Amino acid sequence: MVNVHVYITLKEGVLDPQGHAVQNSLTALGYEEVEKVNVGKWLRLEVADGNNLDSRVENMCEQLLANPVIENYTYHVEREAKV
Amino acid sequence: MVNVHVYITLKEGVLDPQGHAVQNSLTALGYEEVEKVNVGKWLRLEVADGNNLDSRVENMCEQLLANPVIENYTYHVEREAKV
Amino acid sequence: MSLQLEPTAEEIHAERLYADIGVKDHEYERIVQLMGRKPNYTEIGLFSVLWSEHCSYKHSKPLLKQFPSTAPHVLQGPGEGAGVVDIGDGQAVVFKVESHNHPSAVEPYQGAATGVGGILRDVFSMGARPIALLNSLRFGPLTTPRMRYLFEEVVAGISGYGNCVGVPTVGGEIQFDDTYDGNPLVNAMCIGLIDQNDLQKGIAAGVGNTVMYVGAATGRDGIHGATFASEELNEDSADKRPSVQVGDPFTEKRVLEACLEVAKSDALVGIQDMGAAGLTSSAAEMASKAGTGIAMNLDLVPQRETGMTPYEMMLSESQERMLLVVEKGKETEIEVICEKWDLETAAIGTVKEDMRLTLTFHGDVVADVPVTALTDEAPVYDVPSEEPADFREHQQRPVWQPQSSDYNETLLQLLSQPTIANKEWVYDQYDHMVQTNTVVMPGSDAAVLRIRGTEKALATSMDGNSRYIALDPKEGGKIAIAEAARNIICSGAQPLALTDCLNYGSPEEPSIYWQMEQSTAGMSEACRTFDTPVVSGNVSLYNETNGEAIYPTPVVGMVGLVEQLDHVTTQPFKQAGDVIYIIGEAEPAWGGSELQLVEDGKISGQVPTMDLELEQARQQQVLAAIRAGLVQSAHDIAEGGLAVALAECVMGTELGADVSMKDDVAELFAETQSRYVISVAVEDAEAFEQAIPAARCYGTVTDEKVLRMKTTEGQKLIEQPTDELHHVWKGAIPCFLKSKA
Amino acid sequence: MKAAVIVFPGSNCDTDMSYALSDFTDAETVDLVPYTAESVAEYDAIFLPGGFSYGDYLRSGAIARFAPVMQSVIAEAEQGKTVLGICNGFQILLEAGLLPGAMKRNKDLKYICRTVDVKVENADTRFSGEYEKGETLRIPIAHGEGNYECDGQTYETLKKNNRIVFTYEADVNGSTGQIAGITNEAGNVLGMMPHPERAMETLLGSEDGRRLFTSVYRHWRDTHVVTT
Ligand SMILES: Nc1ncnc2c1ncn2[C@@H]1O[C@H](COP(=O)(O)OP(=O)(O)O)[C@@H](O)[C@H]1O
Ligand SMILES: [Mg+2]
Repeated sequence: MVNVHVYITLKEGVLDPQGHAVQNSLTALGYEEVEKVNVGKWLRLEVADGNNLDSRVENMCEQLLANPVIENYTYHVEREAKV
Repeated sequence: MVNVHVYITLKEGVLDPQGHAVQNSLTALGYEEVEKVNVGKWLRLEVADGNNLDSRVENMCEQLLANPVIENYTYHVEREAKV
Repeated sequence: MSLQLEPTAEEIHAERLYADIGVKDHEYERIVQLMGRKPNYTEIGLFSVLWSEHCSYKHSKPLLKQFPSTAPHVLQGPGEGAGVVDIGDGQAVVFKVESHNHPSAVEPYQGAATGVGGILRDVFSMGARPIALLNSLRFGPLTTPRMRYLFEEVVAGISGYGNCVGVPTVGGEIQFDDTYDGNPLVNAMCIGLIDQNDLQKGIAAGVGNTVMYVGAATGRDGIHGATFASEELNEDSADKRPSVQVGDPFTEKRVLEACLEVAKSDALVGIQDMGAAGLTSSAAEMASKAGTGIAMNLDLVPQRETGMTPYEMMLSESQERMLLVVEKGKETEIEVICEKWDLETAAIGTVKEDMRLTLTFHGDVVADVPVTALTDEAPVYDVPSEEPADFREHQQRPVWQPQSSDYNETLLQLLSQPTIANKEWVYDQYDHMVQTNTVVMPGSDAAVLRIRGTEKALATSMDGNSRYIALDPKEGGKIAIAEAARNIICSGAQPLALTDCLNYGSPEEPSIYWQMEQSTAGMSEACRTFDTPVVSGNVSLYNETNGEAIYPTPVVGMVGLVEQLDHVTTQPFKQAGDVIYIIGEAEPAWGGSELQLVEDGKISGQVPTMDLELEQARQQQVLAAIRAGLVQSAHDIAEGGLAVALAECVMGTELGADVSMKDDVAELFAETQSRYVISVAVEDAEAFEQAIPAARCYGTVTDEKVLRMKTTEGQKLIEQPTDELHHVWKGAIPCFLKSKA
Repeated sequence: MKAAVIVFPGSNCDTDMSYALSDFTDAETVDLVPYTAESVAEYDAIFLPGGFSYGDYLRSGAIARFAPVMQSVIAEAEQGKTVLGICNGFQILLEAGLLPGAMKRNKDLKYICRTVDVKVENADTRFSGEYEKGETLRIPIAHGEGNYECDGQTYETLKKNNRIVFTYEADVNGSTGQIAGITNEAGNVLGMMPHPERAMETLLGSEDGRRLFTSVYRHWRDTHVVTT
C-alpha cells in the first residue's frame, strides 16, 4: 500500500477568488507579509502498489481529479506505508 | 520571498464525504486499487521572509486557514524562490 | 478504546465514573434499582443519553403539558418525529423545530448544517416530503471578528446543507443581542407535505419483525452530543470538540428519496431517524412506543471506523441514518429500494416480546436493559422556581421615556440595527425557490408556498422576541405567539398550529425555571385563544456561558392555511393613490423596544401589554378583509414601531407615502401590540372602513419616492427618500461584515 | 416531442424541469430518466437539471459526467440531438467536454439565489427562437459555482460564432464576459446557469422562462412534423 499525494491548483493566469479572499483576510489580521495566496486541493489516495502506478495516477488526474481546462496537477508517491 | 505550502485535512475519524464520493467514482472508473481517498486543501502562500516565519505561519493556520475543531494542518517552507 | 479497557460496573460505581457522562448520584442509584444490578459501561452510556435533558425533558415535561396540543385538525401532536395537521383534501402538513445551539457554538458550519439535516429527517421519517425549511438565529452583536465568523459560518452551513438537499429555505428570523455573545442560538424548522394515508410512525411493532439500519455508516462522531447539548458551555467546551458531527447532504438527499419510497411499501412497520443519541434513542423509543423489546447484534451495524466499541456505536451521532422496523420476510423490498439509491442497509436486530433492549457484540451480551427503564422511568424533576428580584423592579420602574427628538435620525438609526435591517445578505445564500412553489419569498411577514394541484397555500413564520420575555416572561410569551399569528394573518392565511423551541439557561436555577414557567404559561394562554395548538417542539436548556444565561428565548414556528391563492398578501405598498390605514392605538410602553436599546444600550421597565381577546378579534377582522379582496398590502407593526413599519412598506418599491398623525414619539416608534399598516385601493376604502371600524386613515401611497410623516397640523416629523431608507436598511449587515476591526 | 429529464443522484431541479416541460409545452412524453439508463436514443430532447449531482463533491459536475447515462447523452449530442443543461446540468456539460470552458466558485465565494436580469444575445438558436435579440428576461439564478471561465481565444470564438446566447446584465458572479449561457459549435447543445424552469408563472414571480421551453418544442415541431 502506498500513499499518493495529488496537488491541484488553478492554472497560472486563472483568477483565484478563494486565494484572493484568503489573502485579504490574512492582511486584515495583520499578516501583511503574505503577498499572494493560491488555494488548491490536496488529495491523499491509499493505493495498492502495482505496475504502472505512475501512469495510472496520471490517468486518474486527467480523467477525474483535475479539470485540465483550468487546473494543473502534480503528485508524489510516498512509498513507506504510514504507520 | 519564500513559498509556504500549507496542507489541511480532516482529522482522523471525521467523516469525509468528498473523499468517499471521489473514491466511489474512481472505483466505478476501474481504479479498483484505490482503497481510500481523503480530500483536503493545499494553500500556497508567497511570504516576505522574516523573523518568526514559523510561528507566524502556525498562527495563520490556527487563526484562519485551518479549522482546528475538525482539521489538522502541516506546512513546509520552500526557501528557493520559484522561478 | 478497546472493550477490555472499559471500566467495569464496579469501577463505574466506586469511582463515580457516571458523573463524567452527566449522570447524577441519585440518578445512578435509581438506575441500579431499576436494573436490579450495577450497569456496565455500555448500559450506563444508554442511560446517560436517554436520561439527558435533550431526550427525557426531565426539567421541562411539566411545562410542556400545559400547551394545548389537540384540536379537530391536529392529526398527530407531540410524541412522534413531527406534528401533523389536516389541511383538507386528504392532505396534511407535518412540521417541527429543533435546536442545534451547542454544536453551532463549537463548529458553526457543521453545527448548523447537521441541525438542518436532523430536522429534515424528523419530517421525512413521518413519510412526508419536506417542502420548506426555516431558521431562527440569535447572535451577539456583529462587532467582533468571532461573532462575524459564527454568523457567516452558521448561514453558510444552513445554505450548504439545505440547498444541496433541494428543500427551499423560505424564511426565518435573526436577532442580535449581547445576551447571545457566548451562546448563539441556531433553531431549524422543517415543513413537509403528505397524503394522510402515507403517515408513518416510529414504532417497533410486531414481535419477530426485523430491525433494519439504513444510511450512512456509523463512526465515532458526536459521541455524547446529546449530553453535550444539555450542559453549559464553558472553557472546557473546546476539549469536547470531537463530539461535533460532519454532515453529508448528498447522502441525506438519497436517504430522503429512499425513505419516501420505503414509506409507500407495506413492508414498513415503523421508521425513526437516528438523531440525538443515535441508535440508542431510536431503538429504545420505537420499542417503548410499541410496548415491545429489541435485540440487536452490533457486529452487523455498518461501521466507518475500525475497532468501535458497543458504547461508541450506541452513542454515535453519525448523521444521515434511519432505523426501520420491517415485516419479517419482506426485508428484500426495502433492500431493493435502498440499493437503487446506493445506500447501505443491514438487518441488525429483531423485535422481541420481552420489552428489553438487548445488545450483543462478538457473541457476548453487552447490554440488557428494560426499555421502560430507559424511557418511561426517566426522571422528571419538580424544580424549585422563584421570581427573580429584578422582575418586580422592572415592573415598578417609572415609565421609560425616549430622548429622541430628531426623528429622521432615529428612523435611520433603527433601520440600521442588525435586528431590524434587511436580511438579504442571509437569504440570498439560501435557495428559496427550488421545488417551484414559493409564492412569497423571504422578506415579507410570512413565507407562502402554494400546494401544487390545489388553489391553497401554506403560510409560515418564525418569531420570538426574547427582550420582552426577559423583562416580563408571561406577557412576552403571549406576544411571541401573537406575533407569529399576526404575520400569518398578514399573508392572508388562517393560523393552524405551531411548533416551538424553548431555549433557556439552566433549569436548575430557580429564577430561570420561573422564567420557563411564566413564559410557557403565557404562550399556552395565547395558543388557546387563537386555537393554534402546539403539535411539536424541542427544548434546549443550559444555554449559558460561564454561568451567564441567555435571555429566555422561546421561538415559535407557525403554519397557516391560505384558502385561495388570490388571498395571498404581502407587505410592500402596491399602487400610488391607495389609502393607508393604521389599526390600533400607540401606547407609551417602551420596555424591550428597539428604541430603548438604541438609546440606553440595555432594556428595562414594562413591556407592551398583550390583550389576547383584542388581538384575536383584530386578526380575524384583518383576515376577513383580506379574503373579501379589500386589502392591497398588510404588515404588522413590530420592532421599531410605525415609522419602521411604514419604511418597510415603501422600500424596494417605486412608491412613497404621505401620512399625518399626532405629534407623539409613541405614535412613531412604540411597539404597541395588535397593530397593522394596511393599504387599500380608493374604491374599496368605504367597504374596508365598514369591515374594520377601528382602522384609521393616516394618508396615501404616493408615486414620489419619499416617506413623509407629519403632524395633523402639517408639521414635518420625518421626511426621507425611499432610496435612502433602502440604502441604510439594506447596507447595515454587509457593512458590519466588511469591517475589519 | 419526447423529452428526457435525467435524474442524477443529487439532482434536485428534476421535477421542476419536468413540470416546465409537461405543463407549458405540448411535449407528448416527459420522462424522468435515471442516471443508470443505458440509452436516451429514443428521446428527441435531453434535459440535464440543476441540483448537486454526487454532492458536487470535488468539482460540480465532475463525477456526474461519468454517470452511466452520460455515454448515451454524449453520443446523442454529437449526433445533433437537442441537449439542454441548466445550472448543474451546464456544469456537467462542461465537465463532459460538450461545451468549452469551466466553472469556478462565484467571485464573492457565496451561493447566490436571486432573480436577475438576463439578456438574450442570440435569438437564432433552437433554444431562444421565441425570444427577441436584446430582450431582458427576469430569471432566477441559484448557484455557488457559476463563475464561467474560458481562455481568451475560446471567448473570441464564442463571440464570433454567436454562441453566447445569454449574458447577465450585471456582473453577478464574475463570469468571463458576464456569460450566462452558451451553445456548442453545432448549436444543438446549450448550457446556462439561470433557471428558466423557475420562471414559468407570474404567481412565482416571472414567466420569462417559458419561451425557452416553447422554443425547443417549436424547433422540434418545425423539423419533424412537416410531413404529417
Ligand atoms: N417545546 C415543546 N413543545 C411541544 N412539544 C415538544 C416540545 N419539545 C419537544 N416536544 C415534543 O417531544 C417529542 C420528543 O422531542 P425530541 O426528543 O426533540 O424529538 P427527537 O427525538 O426527534 O429529537 C417530539 O414529539 C416533540 O415534538
Ligand atoms: Mg428526531
